[in-house]
Amino acid sequence: MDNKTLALLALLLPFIGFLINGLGFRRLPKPLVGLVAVAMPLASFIITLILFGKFQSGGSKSMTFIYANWIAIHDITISFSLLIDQLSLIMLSFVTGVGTLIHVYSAGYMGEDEGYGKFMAYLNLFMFSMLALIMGSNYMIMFIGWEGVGLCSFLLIGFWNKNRPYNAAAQKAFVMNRIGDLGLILGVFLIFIFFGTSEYKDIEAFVGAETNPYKVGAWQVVTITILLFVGAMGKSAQVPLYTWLPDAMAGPTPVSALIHAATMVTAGIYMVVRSNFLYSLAPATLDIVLVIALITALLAASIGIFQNDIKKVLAYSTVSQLGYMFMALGVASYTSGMFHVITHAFFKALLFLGAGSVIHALHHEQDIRNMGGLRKYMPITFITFLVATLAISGIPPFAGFFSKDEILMHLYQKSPVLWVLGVAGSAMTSFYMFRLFFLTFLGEFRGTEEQRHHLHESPISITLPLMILAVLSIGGGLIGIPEVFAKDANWLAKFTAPLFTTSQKLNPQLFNHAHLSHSTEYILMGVSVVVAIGSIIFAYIKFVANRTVPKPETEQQGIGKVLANKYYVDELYNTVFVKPILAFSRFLGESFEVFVDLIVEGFGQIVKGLGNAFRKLQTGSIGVYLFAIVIGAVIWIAFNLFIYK
Amino acid sequence: MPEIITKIPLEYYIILASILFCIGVIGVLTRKNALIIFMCVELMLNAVNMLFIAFSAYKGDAAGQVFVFFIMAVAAAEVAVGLAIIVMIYRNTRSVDIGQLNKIKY
Amino acid sequence: MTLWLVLIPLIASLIVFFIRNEQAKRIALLFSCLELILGVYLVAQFDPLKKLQFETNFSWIASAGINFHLGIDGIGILPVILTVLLVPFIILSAFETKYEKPNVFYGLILLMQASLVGVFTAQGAFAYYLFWEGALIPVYFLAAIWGGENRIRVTFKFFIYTVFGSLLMLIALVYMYMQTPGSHSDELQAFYALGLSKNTQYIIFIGLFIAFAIKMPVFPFHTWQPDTYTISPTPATMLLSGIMLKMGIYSVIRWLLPVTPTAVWDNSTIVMTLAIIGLIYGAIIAIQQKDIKRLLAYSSFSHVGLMVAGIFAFNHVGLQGAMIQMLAHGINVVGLFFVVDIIQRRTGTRNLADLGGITQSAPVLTVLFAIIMLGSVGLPLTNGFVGEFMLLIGIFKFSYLNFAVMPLAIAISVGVLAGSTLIFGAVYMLRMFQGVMFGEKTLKTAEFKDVTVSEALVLVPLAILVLVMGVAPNIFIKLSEPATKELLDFVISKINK
Amino acid sequence: MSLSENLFYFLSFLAILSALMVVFSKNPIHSVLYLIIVFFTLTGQYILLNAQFLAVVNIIVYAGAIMVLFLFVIMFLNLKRETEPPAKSKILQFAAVISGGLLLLVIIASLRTLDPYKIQEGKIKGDIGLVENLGKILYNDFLLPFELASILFLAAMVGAVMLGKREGGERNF
Amino acid sequence: MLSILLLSVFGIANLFLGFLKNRQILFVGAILFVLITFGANLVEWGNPLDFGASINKGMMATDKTSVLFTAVLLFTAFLIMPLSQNYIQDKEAQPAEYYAILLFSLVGAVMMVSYESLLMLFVGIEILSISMYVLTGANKRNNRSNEAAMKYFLQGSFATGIFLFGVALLYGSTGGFSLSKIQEYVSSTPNISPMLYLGLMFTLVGMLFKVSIAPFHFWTPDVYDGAPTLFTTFMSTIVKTAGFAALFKLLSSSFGNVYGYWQTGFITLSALTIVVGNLTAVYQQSFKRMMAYSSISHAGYLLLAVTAFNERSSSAILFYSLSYSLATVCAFGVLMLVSAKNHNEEYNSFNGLAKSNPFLALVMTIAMLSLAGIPLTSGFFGKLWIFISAFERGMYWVMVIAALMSAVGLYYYFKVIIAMYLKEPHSKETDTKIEVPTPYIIALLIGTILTVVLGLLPDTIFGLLK
Repeated sequence: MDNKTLALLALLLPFIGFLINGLGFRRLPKPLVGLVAVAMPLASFIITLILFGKFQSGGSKSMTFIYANWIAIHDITISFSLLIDQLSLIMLSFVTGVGTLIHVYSAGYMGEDEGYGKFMAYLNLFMFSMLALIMGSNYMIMFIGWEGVGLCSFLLIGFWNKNRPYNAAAQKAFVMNRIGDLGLILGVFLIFIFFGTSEYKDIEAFVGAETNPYKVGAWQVVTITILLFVGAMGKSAQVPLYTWLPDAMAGPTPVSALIHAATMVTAGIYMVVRSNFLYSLAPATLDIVLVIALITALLAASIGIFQNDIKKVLAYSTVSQLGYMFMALGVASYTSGMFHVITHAFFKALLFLGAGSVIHALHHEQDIRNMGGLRKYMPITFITFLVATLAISGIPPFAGFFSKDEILMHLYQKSPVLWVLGVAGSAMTSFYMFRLFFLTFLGEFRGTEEQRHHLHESPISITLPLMILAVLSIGGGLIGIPEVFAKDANWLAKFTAPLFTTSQKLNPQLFNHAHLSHSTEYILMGVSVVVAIGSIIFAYIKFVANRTVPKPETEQQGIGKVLANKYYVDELYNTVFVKPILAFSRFLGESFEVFVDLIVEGFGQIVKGLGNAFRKLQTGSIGVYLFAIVIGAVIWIAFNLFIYK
Repeated sequence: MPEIITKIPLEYYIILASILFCIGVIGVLTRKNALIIFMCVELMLNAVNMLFIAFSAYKGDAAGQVFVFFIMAVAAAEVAVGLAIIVMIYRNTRSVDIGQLNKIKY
Repeated sequence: MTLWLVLIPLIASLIVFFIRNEQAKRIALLFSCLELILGVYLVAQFDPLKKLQFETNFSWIASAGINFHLGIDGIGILPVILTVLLVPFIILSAFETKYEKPNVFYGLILLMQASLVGVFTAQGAFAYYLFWEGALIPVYFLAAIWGGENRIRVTFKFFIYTVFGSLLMLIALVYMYMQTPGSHSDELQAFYALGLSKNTQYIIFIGLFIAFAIKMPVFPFHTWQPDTYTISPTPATMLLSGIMLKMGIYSVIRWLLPVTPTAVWDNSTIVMTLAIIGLIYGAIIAIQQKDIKRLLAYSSFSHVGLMVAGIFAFNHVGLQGAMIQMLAHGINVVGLFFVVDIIQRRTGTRNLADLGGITQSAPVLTVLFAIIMLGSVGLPLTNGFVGEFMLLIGIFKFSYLNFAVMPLAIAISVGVLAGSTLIFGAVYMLRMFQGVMFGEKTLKTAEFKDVTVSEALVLVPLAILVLVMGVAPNIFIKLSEPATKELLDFVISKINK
Repeated sequence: MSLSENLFYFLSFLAILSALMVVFSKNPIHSVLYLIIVFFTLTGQYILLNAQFLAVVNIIVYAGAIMVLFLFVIMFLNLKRETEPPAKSKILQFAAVISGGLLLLVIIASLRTLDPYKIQEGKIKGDIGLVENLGKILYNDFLLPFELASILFLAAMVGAVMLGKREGGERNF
Repeated sequence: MLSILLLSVFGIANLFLGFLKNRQILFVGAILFVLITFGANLVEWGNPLDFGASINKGMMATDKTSVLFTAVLLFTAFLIMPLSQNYIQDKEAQPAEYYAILLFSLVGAVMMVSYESLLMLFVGIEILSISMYVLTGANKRNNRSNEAAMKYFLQGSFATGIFLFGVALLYGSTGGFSLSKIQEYVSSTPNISPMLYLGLMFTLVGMLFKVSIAPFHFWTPDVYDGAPTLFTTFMSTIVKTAGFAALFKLLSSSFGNVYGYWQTGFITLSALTIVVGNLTAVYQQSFKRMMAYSSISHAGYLLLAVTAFNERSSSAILFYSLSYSLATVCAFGVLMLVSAKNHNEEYNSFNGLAKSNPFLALVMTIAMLSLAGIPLTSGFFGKLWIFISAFERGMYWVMVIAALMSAVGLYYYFKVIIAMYLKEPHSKETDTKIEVPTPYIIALLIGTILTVVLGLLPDTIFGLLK
């Protein structure tokens, strides 16, 4: 099979899986459902590997496959076409890889749910959308995937649809995503207007050419990139559009792992990296990205400290980590952003799956205050969770250390202040992550007797993915070993370098940093590791040694209260946007419509009024009628007399 | 040729006829007795006759007089019908007051 | 050939009127399918690159130079497809409900179809007007006789209001007819050839636009619409929103743009403002509606705003987008209203508060509903997206290219406002979907049967169409593209003159 | 002033006066009588204008037949001053007079610009009003309307009989 | 010419038929007479019979226009005659007289559409009017009928006076009263005498009164309302058609050259009439009275056609009168049946008619649609033709008023349709089916079918006067 068919297959197989399970989910036997659902992403993963091999052997040239025209009118042509290059391959590999693992996990996790087949079908549909997002060769195909993953997110968050609050969360996610999508599509419109196409490669060629009218800082490009970034804000949960992500934890845990941690939420980063040639042309946008990312990272991290719901903590940590990734992009360090995306996918998926395992064991108990001491009961979960926690906290040699460190280093290159803030966030991260870890796995069990009675390690289909992901969380960093440790060992940077050649050509000084000496780098690394370890120790003292159990969110005081209530952002949005719109809707629907209706009703009333008035003229008296004749005649004659002398 | 047309201008006849006509109109408008109103209509018709005959005489054209003849005939027919209607109404309402004929209105 | 498209339903309606039992509906369905077959045949024969095809042309009122001229071209083909396609579904959708006097009911539907096809194929002003009004009477009776609460008042208002508009249109048409040279002609092409002065164009524009604006409806001429949609029996609602609404949009493209280009150009900003106000207005009101039919009515109103704005964007994408969206919106609303009908028939209510949990007993319905709903929300790979995308980009382009001051800022503001339909659409449609299908079962939804065969026969093809049009919109774009391009070039050349 | 002139002025004055009396007298019988005077004055005018035949017809048809019919009906219905309907309010009467006056005013005003009529001497013959002359015209040029007038009479006759006829059980008066 | 003779003879014959005790013969005879006359009239289409020339002497024209208008009048009469069936059964009615007077009045009407001399016009108007005075009061015991007759008679004779005064002045200024003579004077005299203008005004006031143009329309609603419905039908169709034909004939054959003089007034009057007629009709409870006001508004539209005054006007008036007559006959026909059963002429007596008598409801619906000017009925093309001819004259703002008022018209016409189709009958009693006599069925069917056919193929009529 040639590459074109392979690429299409990689994309379509999950969709076929979706169709099979979706159309037959009530009739197919459960094992078959699981088999189909797992086999499809697995096949995609294998095809990805094949493609990877072919790509490498074929001289690493990017490949565009056009299958058909989608929308074609004379000045706008959009085709169904896929692009295979370094970026899509990397994304593909970990999306299909992690995706397969999570499918396996889900087969175990959701096995008893009555909507099992439906769930697996949705997951497959999500895989398809995500692949379309990654593989599309133009912004419109990406947009298909972009909206598709939003839909799947909606469907999966509200998977237990009997529960109205879950539905509300699903709707919130979809709507917030749509707000971002609107920005994105407006950006795409501008791309159409300025470049006449939406194909990445064509645009890249356009801006890379000598004739390119848009120089660095061109307002057109700045506008485009800002609009695109709005899309990224929605999808990747950046301030101010991040509030849906914590609520999205209403969905089943594998969903949180797959969609709301590992893959979908990183679409924004993918999109920015994909458009790097545009972003490099717009340093102003990059600064905006940086600021927003920084705010997001710190805000989410600080909120995470006071959350008691295991998934909520992880959710805020996701938001915060996404902030880190965008920070990397903000300083034009696209590779390190991607790097963190990958490592984050590993360890965050692991964390969520571990959390899922815990929740599974505790029968849907999610409050960490009611956990504790699970180490004895669930050893595999415990160990893998510890690995992931260490990874996210940036403790060497776990994967997170390498990627996060690279980002911090680039921040330092930009400005030491940024680095300080980054490290502060990192400290918070390790604190709340270990707070979570300690409260869950160490100490005494604080749940009910019944729960304790049922505690058990999860089955193999759940623990296997945990173990694989744990391995990846440990070793994942190897793809991007920094220069300091080994010369030319940063495979990722080397591999992705061709993606950024245009950017570097267009705006060289964006990439021209003062070179850091090795000693500085060591110091920076050391400090961040020390800070992380420090906060771990602090957490240990507080939650293990002192056996503190956090207060419920509602009883927090002072700053804690603000943080526990997530800075009241939801309330703020409610007051500023939701409630006024609802009130306005009621006003329009109930009062203003009546007013508008006056155009018609008023006319009717006038007609009726006049009709009544004229009716009164018809008095029934002959005398009056005769008068009318005479006076009418007199007026008419007099009128003509005046006009015609 | 009648002597009068050399002495009296045609305009005098027109004015006379107009005055009579307007008196007839005033009568129609002021009175409430159906019969009187009808009589005033006859007065108007007579003014018209007057006018026709004057024109006929001053122009030396007999056609105008023929028209008057027709007007008289029609007037007679109208009177017959009109009086029949008045009588019919009187039978039912014992009144010739048109002021009472306002049951059909609006 | 085109004449048969009008005659088949006309004859069918006469036949159906005389069949005074339940058989009427089967005969009606049969004939509408026959019409569909003819329609499909014509579409297959249709050559987008040629101008008018399958013409029927005979002298009608010779003393006034008026011909009865029908024909299909690239502008008319999509609405014709829509009409012949939807009516069988609409008839089928009524099968499960028992209507009093079925012969009249189905006869009126067919009569309506004949008129609608006539409107979309008429090439002369008076034949067009004849069909235009001819479409109104049947739907009025459908709504008024079989309608719900308050039907007399509501339908009467609808009727008077729309006729008021069409009278203005009649005056404008007569006025144009009088402007044609020689012994006058009411041919569309003769109207196109007119070189009207600016003032004349303004007068005609006002007359025509108000008529179309009431029909579509455009804010603030819409107040008849939510009530009428709500009280009408569902097949009538489908006809109203699925096809009749497109009469207005089609007419704007066909009769307003090329005849009064300068006036349209000068007023495009105003109209677009009204349209965008309407689309936001309708969407915002839809958010809080409790009655799902009413919610859909407002959503329909909101969508129309986008289409109108797209037409007045004066560019190819926008115009073509409106054409596609006409088709897409027709399919979507018919599907959605049918779902509402099914729900109402089973539960006896349309109130969101009384509904919920239907998905638990009706998974198939849920899936079909979801697909059509997503089409309406404009998810990529559904039909709604293609149209909305083209419309939005058209509007965006227009506002970017036509403002001297801060074009980009204005374009983005306009884009955000018009694009808010994506957001609000998601809000109210999802709210409705979740409210109806999800949550715990209520008293009224406790016993809910999944779709029956005849219902599936309607919903499944519609859902498939939603997807097919989303994946392969080019089939439809190709049909009308050369014609819209030519029309637009013609209009622009006239403006520049 | 010649006799005919004097006669014209006298007859005109009398006609206007009697016409006013027709309008303003309270007793219907008086009105009828005044109207007859008007007819007689007009007959005088006709004679002055050499319309001898019409003068005779006027007396016979109008004063003789029509007015007698009126009188007859008045007697028949026993209408007198007391049965006279209450007069219209003063304002209405005033308004009626005003509007009648206005009518006269516009007539006169319209004719203000009328050129004085010039008599074409040779054309005018004095015998046009004679029976023979009129008869010739009537039975030649106006034969059709003359015949059709019979239809008018027939219709009026049938109608009058139909309306005036006493139905069974109906009181006479 | 032929039709006048036949009608006169038949009228007298009908009086004699009255001596027979069998009223059915009378009924059939009357219908036959009208039908024969109708056929005879068509014989004269294109080739006027020359036997009339010896007595005609330029008093009457037998051109295409007059033949067509005569045909319309006779056809309308033919449709109305069958509706008189209930008088055959009514003991108190005097059908022989009714039919005779109707036939005589048709003579007057025919004279009005084919006159060539104002004398003929005058006699024609009077024949028609006197017949109508009588027929209005035909229901002798009914006070409303009496009152209507009196109102009609007093105002009608007053208007006749005004009309005659005008004719006298015309005679004075032009020296004749044949249309050709007046035309000659108007077109050849450089300084038209002010007397002519004044005479024209008075003449027109008299004629506008007959066709009920505001502000001379006040008699119309009361008289239509009070008169027996059969004769209301006759009045609102035949009198109106004849009146407008006469008016247009007068203006077109004699006063075309002074168009400017009367045009402005006519525009105003037609606008006023349309507004008053339509708006007042909105408030009515009684269907019959509504029809009276609607007839006023239709007079306004017809006057627009007259005002437009171009080659299209005459066919516009012809077509409009025909379609209006057809619809009106149908509407009144149904009303007569319904009111005979419900003893009520209000809208609500139509409630639920569609259920009990779908045929009558359909006839009424089509009639109303035609009156409202909805396409696919002849009323639409009537209005359209008037609009077109008015547009040729550039009377734009009146057009807008006319169109707006058409929308208002829709309101009251549709109230009947709503009552028939959408409302429930008040009581069981009114819910029963109405027996429709065969003559009614025939007349209503012909009227309805023609309305629709003319709505589809208007050129059958338009083409005739091309």
